[in-house]
Amino acid sequence: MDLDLSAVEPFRAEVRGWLRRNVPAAPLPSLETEEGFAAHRAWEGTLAAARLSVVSWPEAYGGRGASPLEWLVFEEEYYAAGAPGRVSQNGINLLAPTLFAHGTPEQLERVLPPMAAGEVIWAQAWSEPGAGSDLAALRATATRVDGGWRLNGQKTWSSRAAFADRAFGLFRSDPAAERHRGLTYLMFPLDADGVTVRPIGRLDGKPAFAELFLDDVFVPDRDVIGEPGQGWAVAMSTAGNERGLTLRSPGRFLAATDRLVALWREHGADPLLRDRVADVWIRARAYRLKGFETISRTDDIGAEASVNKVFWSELDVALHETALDILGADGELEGDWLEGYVFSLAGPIYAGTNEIQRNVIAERVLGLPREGRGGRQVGPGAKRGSG
Amino acid sequence: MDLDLSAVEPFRAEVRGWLRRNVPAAPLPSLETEEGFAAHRAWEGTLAAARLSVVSWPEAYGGRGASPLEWLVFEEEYYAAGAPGRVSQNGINLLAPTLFAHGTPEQLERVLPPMAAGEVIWAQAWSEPGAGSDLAALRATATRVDGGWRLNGQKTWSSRAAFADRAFGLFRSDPAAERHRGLTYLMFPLDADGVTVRPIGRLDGKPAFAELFLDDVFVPDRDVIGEPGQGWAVAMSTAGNERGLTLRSPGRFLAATDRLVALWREHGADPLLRDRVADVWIRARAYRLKGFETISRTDDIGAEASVNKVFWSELDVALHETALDILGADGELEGDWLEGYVFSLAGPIYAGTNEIQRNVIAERVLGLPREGRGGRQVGPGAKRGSG
Amino acid sequence: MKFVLDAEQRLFGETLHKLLTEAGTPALIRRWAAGDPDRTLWSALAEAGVFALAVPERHDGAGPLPVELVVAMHELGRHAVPGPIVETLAAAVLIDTAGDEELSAEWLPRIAAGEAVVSLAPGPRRALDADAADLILLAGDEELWSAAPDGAVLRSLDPARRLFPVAARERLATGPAVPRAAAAAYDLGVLACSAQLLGLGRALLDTTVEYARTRRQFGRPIGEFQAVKHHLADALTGLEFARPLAYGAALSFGSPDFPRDVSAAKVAASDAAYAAARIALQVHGAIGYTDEYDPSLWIRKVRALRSAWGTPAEHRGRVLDACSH
Amino acid sequence: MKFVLDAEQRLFGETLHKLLTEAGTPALIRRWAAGDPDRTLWSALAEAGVFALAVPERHDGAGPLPVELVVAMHELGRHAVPGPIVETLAAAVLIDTAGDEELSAEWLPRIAAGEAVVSLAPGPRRALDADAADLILLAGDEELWSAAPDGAVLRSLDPARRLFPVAARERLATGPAVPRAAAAAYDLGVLACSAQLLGLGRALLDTTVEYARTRRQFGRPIGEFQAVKHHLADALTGLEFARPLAYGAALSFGSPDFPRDVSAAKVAASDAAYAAARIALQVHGAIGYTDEYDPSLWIRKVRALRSAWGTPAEHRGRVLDACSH
Repeated sequence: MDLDLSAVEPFRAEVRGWLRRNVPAAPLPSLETEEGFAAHRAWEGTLAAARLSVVSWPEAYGGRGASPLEWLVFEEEYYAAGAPGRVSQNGINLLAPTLFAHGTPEQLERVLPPMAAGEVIWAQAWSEPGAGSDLAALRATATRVDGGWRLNGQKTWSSRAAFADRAFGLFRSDPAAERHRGLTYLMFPLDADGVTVRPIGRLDGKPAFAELFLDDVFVPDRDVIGEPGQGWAVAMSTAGNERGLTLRSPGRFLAATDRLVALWREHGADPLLRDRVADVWIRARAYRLKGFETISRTDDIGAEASVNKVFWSELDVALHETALDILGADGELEGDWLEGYVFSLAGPIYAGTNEIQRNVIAERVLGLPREGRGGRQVGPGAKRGSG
Repeated sequence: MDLDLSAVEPFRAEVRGWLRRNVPAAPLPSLETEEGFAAHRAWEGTLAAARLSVVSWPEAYGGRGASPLEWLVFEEEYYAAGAPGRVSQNGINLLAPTLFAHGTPEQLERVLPPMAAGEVIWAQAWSEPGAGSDLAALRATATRVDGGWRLNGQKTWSSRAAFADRAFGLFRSDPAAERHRGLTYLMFPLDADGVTVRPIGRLDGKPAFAELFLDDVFVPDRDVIGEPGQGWAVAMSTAGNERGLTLRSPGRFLAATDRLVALWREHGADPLLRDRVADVWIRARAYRLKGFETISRTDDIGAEASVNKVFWSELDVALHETALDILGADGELEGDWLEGYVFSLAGPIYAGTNEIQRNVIAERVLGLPREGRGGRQVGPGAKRGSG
Repeated sequence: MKFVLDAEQRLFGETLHKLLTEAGTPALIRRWAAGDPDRTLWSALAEAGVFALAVPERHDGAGPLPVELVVAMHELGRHAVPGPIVETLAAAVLIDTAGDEELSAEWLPRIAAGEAVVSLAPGPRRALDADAADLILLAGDEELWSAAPDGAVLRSLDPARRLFPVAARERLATGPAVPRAAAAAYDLGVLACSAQLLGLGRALLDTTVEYARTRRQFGRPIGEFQAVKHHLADALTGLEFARPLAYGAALSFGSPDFPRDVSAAKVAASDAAYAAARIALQVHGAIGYTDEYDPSLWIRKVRALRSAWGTPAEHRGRVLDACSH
Repeated sequence: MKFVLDAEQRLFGETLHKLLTEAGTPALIRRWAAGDPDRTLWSALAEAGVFALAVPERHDGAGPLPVELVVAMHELGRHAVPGPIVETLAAAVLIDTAGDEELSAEWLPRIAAGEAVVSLAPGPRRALDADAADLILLAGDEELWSAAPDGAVLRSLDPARRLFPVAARERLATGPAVPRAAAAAYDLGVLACSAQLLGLGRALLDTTVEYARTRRQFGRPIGEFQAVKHHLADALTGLEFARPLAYGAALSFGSPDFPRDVSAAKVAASDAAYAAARIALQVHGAIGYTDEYDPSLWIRKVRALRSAWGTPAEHRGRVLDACSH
């Protein structure tokens, strides 16, 4: 057992140096606005030019074949430098792992390089109005046609879809099958004929997600991932990634915690708030060390990923609630902390509500019995799968 | 709407004056010890001699016919004076209300005056090893015999039974009936033939409750309360009392909160703990005002009693956890605050766990649907009904 | 002692609830947020007697009636009514208590009649809806000033809360009565804001219970799940115990305990309403997180009001300071 | 970088777990609490190498091995082993670091061999099991003293924690090395106590999960109820994230971050273990509240250790003081 990071220090130094030279001096506009989206897309191109947009991918697709530890270090440096949010994260964190596991060589070569370069920004299309937490209840269809599929139906809570280029999601390809069966995993362009994108404002009014109305949208066979009808199994590899470290790397919280401690000191280091600030610091550090533990393990962490999801999402809320309380009467005013707070509130809801995660922990990690009935015991309605 | 207490000020002044003259200067030994039990029994006699042991009862049974408001005022003064804990409370708060609702005149006259005088101390005998939260699952039997009943079986978590004189509880009188049916409410002496009392130490080792083993214990018909077989309905009137105000009057928390604020100041008024102390003060005051609201209402509070139970039990734990944190490294040492802490930990468990209370609140106050199955949805295993 | 609302008080609340239900506040809130401070509802509230509650009879009011004020603000909170209502009520107390007869005669009858929208800056030098107000008050140490907007609007998480930096313009009164009046106005504003928070929290609880009854996932209403039930039971418990603190504080109006009691009420109301808002968001899932879903307006207002009229920490400090003997 | 235990470290933990399972600690704890500080288990632990972990090789030890020390204390916590074990380990560090060769030669080999039970007073002048110790250490500003019991036993919520007031007896060493040694001993004690708390919490979680699987109410195992599931999931989450802090702190032994890191570990371990204890009590119901049910010994020890070796507030202060630049 050791925490010897000396082998990755040269990589850390390179990343840090590059970021110091390249991170924009002034923050980019919010990526949930049209202007900000364009600026963040351009930033992805800048990152890609330095082969820093997808460090853990193979070189062939724009990465560096970085180890998980190098990726964690990259993330620490990235957020410590105050670099822009990652507008490509849905593609990089959700779609790409699925493609690595189930994609054809042709798909990998066609899809990944433009994703790495920020040329194609991806949105997820999981949830439907009647299928939030209960993803298996989805009803949007993919109908077999010559050379491909026709998509019909409605998707919702599609993060970034207001401005993104393409989307991926699950569709019911066998209308007779129920629940997890008969689903197919497909990719489709958001500017295709038959696609209508209706932006939805989140809590602070910014169009952070959208509804997608699909009316006979044609998708060629080459845009099916994995076998038709096997979409549920294909998607589950993505879900594991979401709940593990990739969705929220420790670096994000370490940097935010440093800012929180600084904010607390700037506002007089109020002893009334000291213990909450200390707890955030301790929890962020615990999350960092847990990350090192996770990448040191050789076994599959499986359902333990749910423990991570509950932890980081509650840490993020606590961190931002503490910041707003430090700001006092100014806490309600527009600004970075308020935007971070609003963003944090989605954490316990999406990618599987924390109620569902706690069921998973109890049943699959602790081995408690399922309810003595057909269905799984789960929590409140919510979307899943947005980034 | 008013909070005009002037009409009860003379009563308050009388109680306060009497307590100032009569409350023992040194605290009595813990009532969970044999010596302390005897001292507390004697104190009940002193109270009774001043007609202050059961102020809300009719004069005929030793009370003063005090109004609910007077009772609240009595409790405020009683705890503010630091008067001894009430060793008779199981009888006064649980059995007596049941007798007033369902007892015969003969029972009232026979049972209540010695209870008021502290001559007979009552223990409850609700729970069984297989019937804690799920009280309807109980199995101890009452078998019809000439002139009465024979009790057999085992009861447990019988508060105060280590030193008490008599007990009351539910027994299955119709072996063919299931769950809430076929139960009978009975009183029996703890020194009767066939009764074995095994004291059980609580968390701090004090024998605060006991197991009762019943082997052909004879109970005459006159000690059945209500109709045989109707025990469940008879007992429910007691349950309502438990969850409402009588089990934990606001006066108890007001006095404890004053001591907490004083403790906090004596220890330097640490700002790190200020908000927790303030919250306890605010919650104790809220509980007082809620009490005034409850007695002002003319309708039955019904399931809303569960809201009170959850509130006071969590307040009591928070109050004592705060006190122990003020004491710091001394918090683990024997003393009044530690004893209060141990006592408070039972609050969320007994008289129906807080998980069950939350189900009751959700289903019967808020109108949320029950689980779509036969059984009620409830919480973890626990005893109920001790005081 | 009878610590429940009487029939008349209950009727007053029901009347306001009906009026506001018919007015359809969500559309009004969105228009207000967009910069259209329509006064139709303001006039209707005045007609129902809301503003008169803080104005004495000799200036055409009916006040002070703090219990009725809590009743009214609870209903206004329940409907998330936009605008500087708490500010106008507090301003009435400020003007009345400052003791300048001319000022009182000029403004109090207009406030009671709903003809004057008044704002003020209770904490930082920021006033709500300053661009829409007929008068903005700023209380200095011994001086009362009128003020004017002094900068662009500051956007709040609650889009209907349009805050403006303000600067003093004209001196209206001086003397030791001014700080006393400012303190009295502050305490009344805190009480009104507490009641508003309770109404907001109650509305969120009711909406969420209804949603949990009807929204189905995994083949059944999500309200059947124990986790949802317990969340909602906790929200109810918080609100049920915060309410008596608000009414108790109203009844101590005029006594030395009033500042302590309104602070206790504000802490409990903020915590209970905020807990209800977080639970509403969690039970609704993504829909509750959207701008276009009406209850999100309530959720945002709760978070904003939590630190308006004094932060919870400030009020906890006031509570303990007051019981220091 | 490989931040998981290696095979040898895991085997060490498993060996201790087996040894302690066979020893049957609940009976030992009750005897210890009754005033019978039997040393059989102490010797067995020494033979397994526990005390050598804090003693350097030149004094017949194998240390310092802070990671293995966390492994060992986790298992000792899991079995709620009574006695001044943390104190003896910390005392070894104190004696070694104080630099008095004679003192070291006298005591360290005996500590490693399990022949010396040593206590000390990390906070107030109170030492655990002072009546059973061969040596009691008391560190003053620049002076190290031996001490002796100075009053009757103070009863703790954990009946196996027998605390005694102590008074200085004989000066053992002087000089600036003493406070440094005392600080090093304190930090190591904090780390050991953190690991002990994690083991206690883990044992309570395991016991409670097993209870929830088998205890039936309302016709089914209570572990089917969502409220029970969520309580236990939260307990697991707390413990899962406290563990890496303890091992991370062990790895920073000798670095300037060590005091900060052990404090962070203690805060997280205290909170996680205390949460596990509260949940264990709530899920068990009345049975968990009884003296005679073995897990109640674990519950009581957790509450006592929460404020031993520094309160959570003291450690939070140390954490923030350390990241003040």
